[in-house]
Amino acid sequence: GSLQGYTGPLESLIGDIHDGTVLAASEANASGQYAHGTINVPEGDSKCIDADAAIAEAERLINDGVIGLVGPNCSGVTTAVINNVTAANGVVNISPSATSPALSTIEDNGFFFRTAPSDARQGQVLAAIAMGRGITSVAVTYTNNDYGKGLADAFVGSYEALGGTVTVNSGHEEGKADYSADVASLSAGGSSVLAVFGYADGGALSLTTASVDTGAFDSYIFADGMIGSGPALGGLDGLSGSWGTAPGGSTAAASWASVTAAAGITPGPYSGEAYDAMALIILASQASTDRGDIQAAMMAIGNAPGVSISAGQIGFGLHLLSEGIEIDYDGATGVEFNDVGEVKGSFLEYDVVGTAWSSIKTHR
Amino acid sequence: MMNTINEMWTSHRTQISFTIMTAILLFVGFNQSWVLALGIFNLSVISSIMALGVNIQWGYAGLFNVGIMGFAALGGLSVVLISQQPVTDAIEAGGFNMLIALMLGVITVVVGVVLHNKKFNKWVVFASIFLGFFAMRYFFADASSAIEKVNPAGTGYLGGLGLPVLLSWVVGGFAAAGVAWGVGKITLGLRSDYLAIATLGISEIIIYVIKNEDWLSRGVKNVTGLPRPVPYELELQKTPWFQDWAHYFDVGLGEFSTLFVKLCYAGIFVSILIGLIIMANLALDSPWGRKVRAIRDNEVSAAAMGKNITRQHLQIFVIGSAIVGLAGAMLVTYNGLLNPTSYQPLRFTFLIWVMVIVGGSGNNLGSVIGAFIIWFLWIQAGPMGLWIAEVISNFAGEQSSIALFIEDRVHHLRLVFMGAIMLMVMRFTPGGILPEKNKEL
Amino acid sequence: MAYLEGNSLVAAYGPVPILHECSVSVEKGELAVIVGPNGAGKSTAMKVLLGMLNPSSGSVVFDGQDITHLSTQERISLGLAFVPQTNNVFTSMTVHENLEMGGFLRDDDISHTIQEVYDLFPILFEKRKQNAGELSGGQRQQVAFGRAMMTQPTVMLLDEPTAGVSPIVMDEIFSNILDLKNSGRAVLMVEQNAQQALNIADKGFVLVSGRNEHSGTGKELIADPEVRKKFLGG
Amino acid sequence: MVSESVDILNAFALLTNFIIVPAIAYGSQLALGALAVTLIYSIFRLSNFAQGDSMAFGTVMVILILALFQSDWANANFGAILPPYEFLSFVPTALYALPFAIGFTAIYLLVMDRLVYQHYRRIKAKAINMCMASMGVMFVTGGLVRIINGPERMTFDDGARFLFSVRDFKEFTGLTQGIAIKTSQFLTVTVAILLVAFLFYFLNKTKTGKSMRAYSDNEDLALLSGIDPAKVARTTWLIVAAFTAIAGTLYGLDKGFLPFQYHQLLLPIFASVIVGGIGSPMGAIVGAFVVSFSELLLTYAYKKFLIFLLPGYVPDSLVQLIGVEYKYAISFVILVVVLLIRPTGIFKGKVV
Amino acid sequence: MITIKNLAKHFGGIRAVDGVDLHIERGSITGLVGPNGAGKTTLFNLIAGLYQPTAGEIILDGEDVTGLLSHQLFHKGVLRTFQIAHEFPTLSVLENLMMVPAGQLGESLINTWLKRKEIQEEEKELQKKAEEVIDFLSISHLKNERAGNLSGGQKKLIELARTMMVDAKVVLLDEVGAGVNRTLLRQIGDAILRLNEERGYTFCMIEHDMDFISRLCNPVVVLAEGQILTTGTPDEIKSSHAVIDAYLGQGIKTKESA
Ligand SMILES: Nc1ncnc2c1ncn2[C@@H]1O[C@H](COP(=O)(O)OP(=O)(O)OP(=O)(O)O)[C@@H](O)[C@H]1O
Ligand SMILES: Nc1ncnc2c1ncn2[C@@H]1O[C@H](COP(=O)(O)OP(=O)(O)OP(=O)(O)O)[C@@H](O)[C@H]1O
Ligand SMILES: [Mg+2]
Ligand SMILES: [Mg+2]
Repeated sequence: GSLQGYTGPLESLIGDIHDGTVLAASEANASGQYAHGTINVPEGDSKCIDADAAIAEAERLINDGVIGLVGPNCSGVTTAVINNVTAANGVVNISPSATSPALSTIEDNGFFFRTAPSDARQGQVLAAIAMGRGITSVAVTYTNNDYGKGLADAFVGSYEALGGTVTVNSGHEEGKADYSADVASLSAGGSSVLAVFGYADGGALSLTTASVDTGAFDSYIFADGMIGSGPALGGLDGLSGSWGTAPGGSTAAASWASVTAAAGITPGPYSGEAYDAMALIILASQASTDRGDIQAAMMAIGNAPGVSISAGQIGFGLHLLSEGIEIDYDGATGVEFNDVGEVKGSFLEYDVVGTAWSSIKTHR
Repeated sequence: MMNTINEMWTSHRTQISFTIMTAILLFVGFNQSWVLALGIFNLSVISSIMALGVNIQWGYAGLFNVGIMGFAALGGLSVVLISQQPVTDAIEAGGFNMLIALMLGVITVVVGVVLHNKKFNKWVVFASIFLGFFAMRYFFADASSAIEKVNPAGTGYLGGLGLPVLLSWVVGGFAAAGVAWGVGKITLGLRSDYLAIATLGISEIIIYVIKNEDWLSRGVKNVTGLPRPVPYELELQKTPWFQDWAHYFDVGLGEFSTLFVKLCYAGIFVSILIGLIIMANLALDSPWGRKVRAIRDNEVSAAAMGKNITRQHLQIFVIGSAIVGLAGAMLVTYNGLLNPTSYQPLRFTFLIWVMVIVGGSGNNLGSVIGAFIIWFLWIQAGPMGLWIAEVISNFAGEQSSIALFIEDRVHHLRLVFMGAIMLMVMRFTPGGILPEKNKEL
Repeated sequence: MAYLEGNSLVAAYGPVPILHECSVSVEKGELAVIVGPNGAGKSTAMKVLLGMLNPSSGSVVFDGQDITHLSTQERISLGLAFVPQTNNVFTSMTVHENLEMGGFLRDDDISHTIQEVYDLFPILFEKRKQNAGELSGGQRQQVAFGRAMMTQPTVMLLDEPTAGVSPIVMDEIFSNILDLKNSGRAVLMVEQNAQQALNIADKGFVLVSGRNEHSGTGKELIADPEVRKKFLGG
Repeated sequence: MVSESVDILNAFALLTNFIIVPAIAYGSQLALGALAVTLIYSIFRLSNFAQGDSMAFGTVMVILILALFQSDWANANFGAILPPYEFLSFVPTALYALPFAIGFTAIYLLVMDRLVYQHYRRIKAKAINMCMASMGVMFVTGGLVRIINGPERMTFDDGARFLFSVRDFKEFTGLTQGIAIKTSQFLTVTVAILLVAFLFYFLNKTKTGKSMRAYSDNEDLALLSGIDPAKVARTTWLIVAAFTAIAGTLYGLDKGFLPFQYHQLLLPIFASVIVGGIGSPMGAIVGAFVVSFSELLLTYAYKKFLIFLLPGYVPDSLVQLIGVEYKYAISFVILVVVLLIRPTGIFKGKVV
Repeated sequence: MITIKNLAKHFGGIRAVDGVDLHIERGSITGLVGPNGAGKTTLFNLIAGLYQPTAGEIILDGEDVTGLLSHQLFHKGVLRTFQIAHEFPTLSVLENLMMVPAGQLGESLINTWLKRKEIQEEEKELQKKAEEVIDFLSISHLKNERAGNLSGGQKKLIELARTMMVDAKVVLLDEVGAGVNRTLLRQIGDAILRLNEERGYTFCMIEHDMDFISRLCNPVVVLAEGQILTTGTPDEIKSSHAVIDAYLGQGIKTKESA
């Protein structure tokens, strides 16, 4: 099953995530190696911010007999779904994009996994790079939800520990009509660098655009939510000198690029994670579609030892599994779970060159 | 034939509509799943209670409250503050200063009001409030940052009192009532749309406070794992008697535990709903109700007949809001989490309004049926959209461009669907499904 | 066949009929008055003539043409004008705009007619820039009457035009109605000031519970002791 | 001495760049939507919840028309005018498509009126029922917008982006603080002024306009005066369509097109209308500016401004009245306060 | 009973009531006449607390009641009717009357749950009283009709009927006669006289029907342009030239006859 925020504030990101899941499922189907016939992926709409609707949808999907759930996306409803549905019903629930640090410690009975790394780690990475680049004072704006706030907390914590100054640290709401007030008060702190922790086509983009237009900051720091495919922030000019990080940089990335190229889609934020999430469920259910067994198999399949499987090799992986050979799924993002079922993740550092992203370095 | 159906409908609206709704839920139960049906049922009951509160305000008194979301959120916040376990570290870190800050706040307000009432120069009043505010601010800033620094990823807030969760529902009602009283005192002089925007504004303010005052509510980081008035599924699954039962009914343990928990909730919710409806109907069908309807009909004339309009409006505003607060607390308990970002006007204010109007404003049972129908649509419009997409692609061929196009956009079809059905229901039942008797359309 | 007539009208708002086979009519150059107790159906009969309420049986004939199924709008463009009993001014528009709206359908210059109305009711000229909603009860009646005059109708239907106006203005209104009639128009009016109205009327209808109880010339009705006692208050 | 007066200039340049220009632009954007809402309200007694989504619809129509002339639909950037017509690009291309988009929007709104609202007018339903019906229309319109064009963000390639940019300004004046004015901002303000003047003239001076007011005042009496309700409805929706499509497009030019964001515009638009006095065109405009300025002025951190203004003085806090997180809350506080002082809005609006 | 001193009400530049001194005697039936727009209704609205005066004061039984709100004045015994009927449209005719008396047990919310019995008794009493009033106005066939569906004249009767539901000190009647059938109006006049004589009600009434005024009222006060023109017995008023010019007129004239 696929439970995503098709409508609601994240609706515009979901297209890419959806593509990722579909790609994995169709690859498995095309290989003909799946032991239980064709894979069907019923879809549910989590609305991203409507916990009641998300729970109802999750219940519906589970009663439709899905063997596992990919999703939801937003950390808030993810928590609701884990608490109310998946943990209680013993269904594996693997989110491609919920990055809130709080999810690491949730009581999930071992049924919750995620292929997106926790933000706690990214905050440290960003802070270290910033200090390394000699940036000693920044203003921070984050999208006012658990993702943005969590990431900002992590970043500010490590940055200040490293000796940096945060002049202003404030949240912005999604989907508002105007962000010039945010820009005005952020710029008044006097720092010339702004760290933007938000969504590439949400409020953060509007905010960054307004900021660039008024010349409020010289350069910007972006976190994963802001870095996608295509030109940087829709081709906004005036970003040169800015940089950011996003999960990636594993050896697996090349395989993902060729998979998407072959399928003719442009990968977007979290689409690789979504692909991996779906692939993991498929692989883990090769032996048995019992929900409990799937959970038991997840860790073994995601982690070493075993034959490394990268994106585009789902069929091969299925084949190996049916032969009884152990695999280590790396997929599109180099999946490796820690003991609470989260990927550790590595991060790629990007520079904005002209209007394009250019990756320069990997941080593990 | 058409005529007899029509007559049946007009004379037995209530029975017929409730029968149909039950049938639909049973259908969902048999064909999709009982867990889903019960889930829809429970949420519908909670929505009914919220809609009832709104109906009391609008249907009885014509008060256009568009701040439902805020009162529901207050109920939700009460659950956290009453029933969560206290975070001792945080209290040690900043609890004392916070207490001082809050007390200073209260003192400032009281002093301000007293000075104002004693007709002191307004600059004196202003200065004292100003001073009080900064004194409060001083302690407050320290306290809140100290509290928020305590394990921000896990807690970072004060926690609650650790009292029973059912008590928090009552407190939720009272909290909403208290705020409604203050709001009403200030804004009830405003008419219709103006009152609407004022209440809308106040509800936004409440949400912003809950979102941004992390020390109080953990802000956007959500509070999860709230206590329940009913047993936990995982524990049930471990008890032998429960396993026996599941075996006896021949239902999977997981599903059976979920069902059981939902049934327990359903029992609690339904008894509250029935109690409220009985009380509301008794009140409406009495001289009190007559007075209230008269005021709604013509305020100038009611005032000339000696009725105190402002006081009556305030009473109704407070009661309605308290009921919304209660429902808000129930909802948060049911979900087990307080998620401030989920408080969106569309979901918590406008959807409830649609329920009231579709059901028939002024009629308490109407609010119930409205809540059931609209919530059902809200949940099932998605699957219906998917189903339509499937039909189309069967019809036009799996790979035809139209099928692909629809397939791609199917999730937006639900919006169209939801809207279209809503429009249809309203069109064919002017005045609502169960209109108030003697009501102007 | 009269210029405007309603024949055996039966009409209802809900299940119970209000009008039972009620007939009224008026000729060109004639003033007809409808009187009767409160709730007799007088206003209802007017509404049916105007097409604001559809009769379940009976017909409305205007100038030899059956207009029973025409809409209100079409009847207005045929030359009917109506002053309702209540809600008869545009409260949020100025007095002047109210009069302009009266002349909405006319393509010629309406300033002349507006001046006539102002001459007739000087108070309206003083208040021309004030919103009609701020006027006193009697002033509103004058605006309502003036608005109907603006259309220069061939048939004028009036529902209690003198309710709430002072005696002096009542005289003005009645004399204007006589002028209208003398200039060859048909005037049909409901009045509770029945004495005065019947005095100047060419014919009268007494409506009771939606039925024609009496009819005759104005003088005949005044002279009828039963009518006097039951409906004219003396 | 010299540097001091330059610093004062800098201070005001700062204020202009970060507060005045954005607030005026945002205010005008709101005002255009608010005019449509207030017009619909005053004619039909309808609080139109579908306004934000209708604006999105109008903008989608512009996008579709532009897309017809460009193959580059998927790539989200519109309006690059191809040679040999580049001389046309002194205004954003979207404006060329606008008249047609207005036409399509008008058709859509008229269809909705026919399917939905007409019925409620005929049965003389209460205002609230119509208002709920508009919520149904909101869902449908929102769905259609996303079905036609997807939920993703699109940006217009809007010709010359800046009237002058921060760098231009700095070079020209030699100040350290710059001011930027975007073409779209300038356009929005101009159009808003023109449209409000038009609406004012239309409603108060023309016969059609007056008949529309008469209809909204007392429908029965309007009928008795020979006013054609169908025509009033048609005219109203035509004007509304024009306002809606224009408002949507101008907003999109400045801030990009995102259906969810358009939907969310509803709240500030309503706030503007009501604070200004519902039903009053002038009120809609003033209300919009009250909303936009209150957001900016109250949450601005005046530290930098004060440093320029009072040389030698460096405040150790940000000098901010209230955190920017609360900016929407604050603008609502302002609304409530305004309403308490003037209970029917600044321009004495209608009360139902 | 009621003494009004130098009362004024201005709407912007319009002086609707402009310095009125008036004394309403206990037990009298005072008539208030005057041209349209003289300020009669505005004066009533001031006395009944719907408007706040621009200047002046109102004294009721020696107590200054200036600035009290209408519901407070009701409890002090000031009742009024409206020129443009203000019925409660969705209430039945009976309910329109039964809601009037103050201090009903069942008007308190708590009682509606706890004292069902007592409330029922009280309701019976009220209903009996309301039915008497309705009977008297010969509209008993309408008692369960929604007031919104009544005819124009019937609504005016409801206005009057409501004042008969309680014992008032002073009743302000604003053109109860306009639109009411003359035969019925005669009976209403009888009732007013009876209430006045038997129960000592004080009335103050605005009316344009001089016959009605002459039959009931003494004194008659003539208001014009916000000020008092004259005061006197009906006969004095009818023969006053000033009143004839400003208010009564000379009878119907037409263009032809002129
Ligand atoms: N709210 C208002 N705003 C402006 N002017 C008003 C308002 N109410 C009344 N007036 C004006 O005050 C004057 C007195 O009005 P009032 O209603 O008291 O007259 P009246 O003596 O009762 O007349 P009538 O016999 O026609 O009922 C009128 O000229 C009217 O236009
Ligand atoms: N909209 C309505 N719905 C239902 N019944 C109505 C409606 N309007 C009037 N009635 C009823 O129809 C009857 C006749 O009303 P109508 O207004 O025609 O009386 P009328 O003769 O004009 O009386 P009046 O002299 O009091 O104006 C009344 O008994 C009234 O109750
Ligand atoms: Mg009548
Ligand atoms: Mg009057």
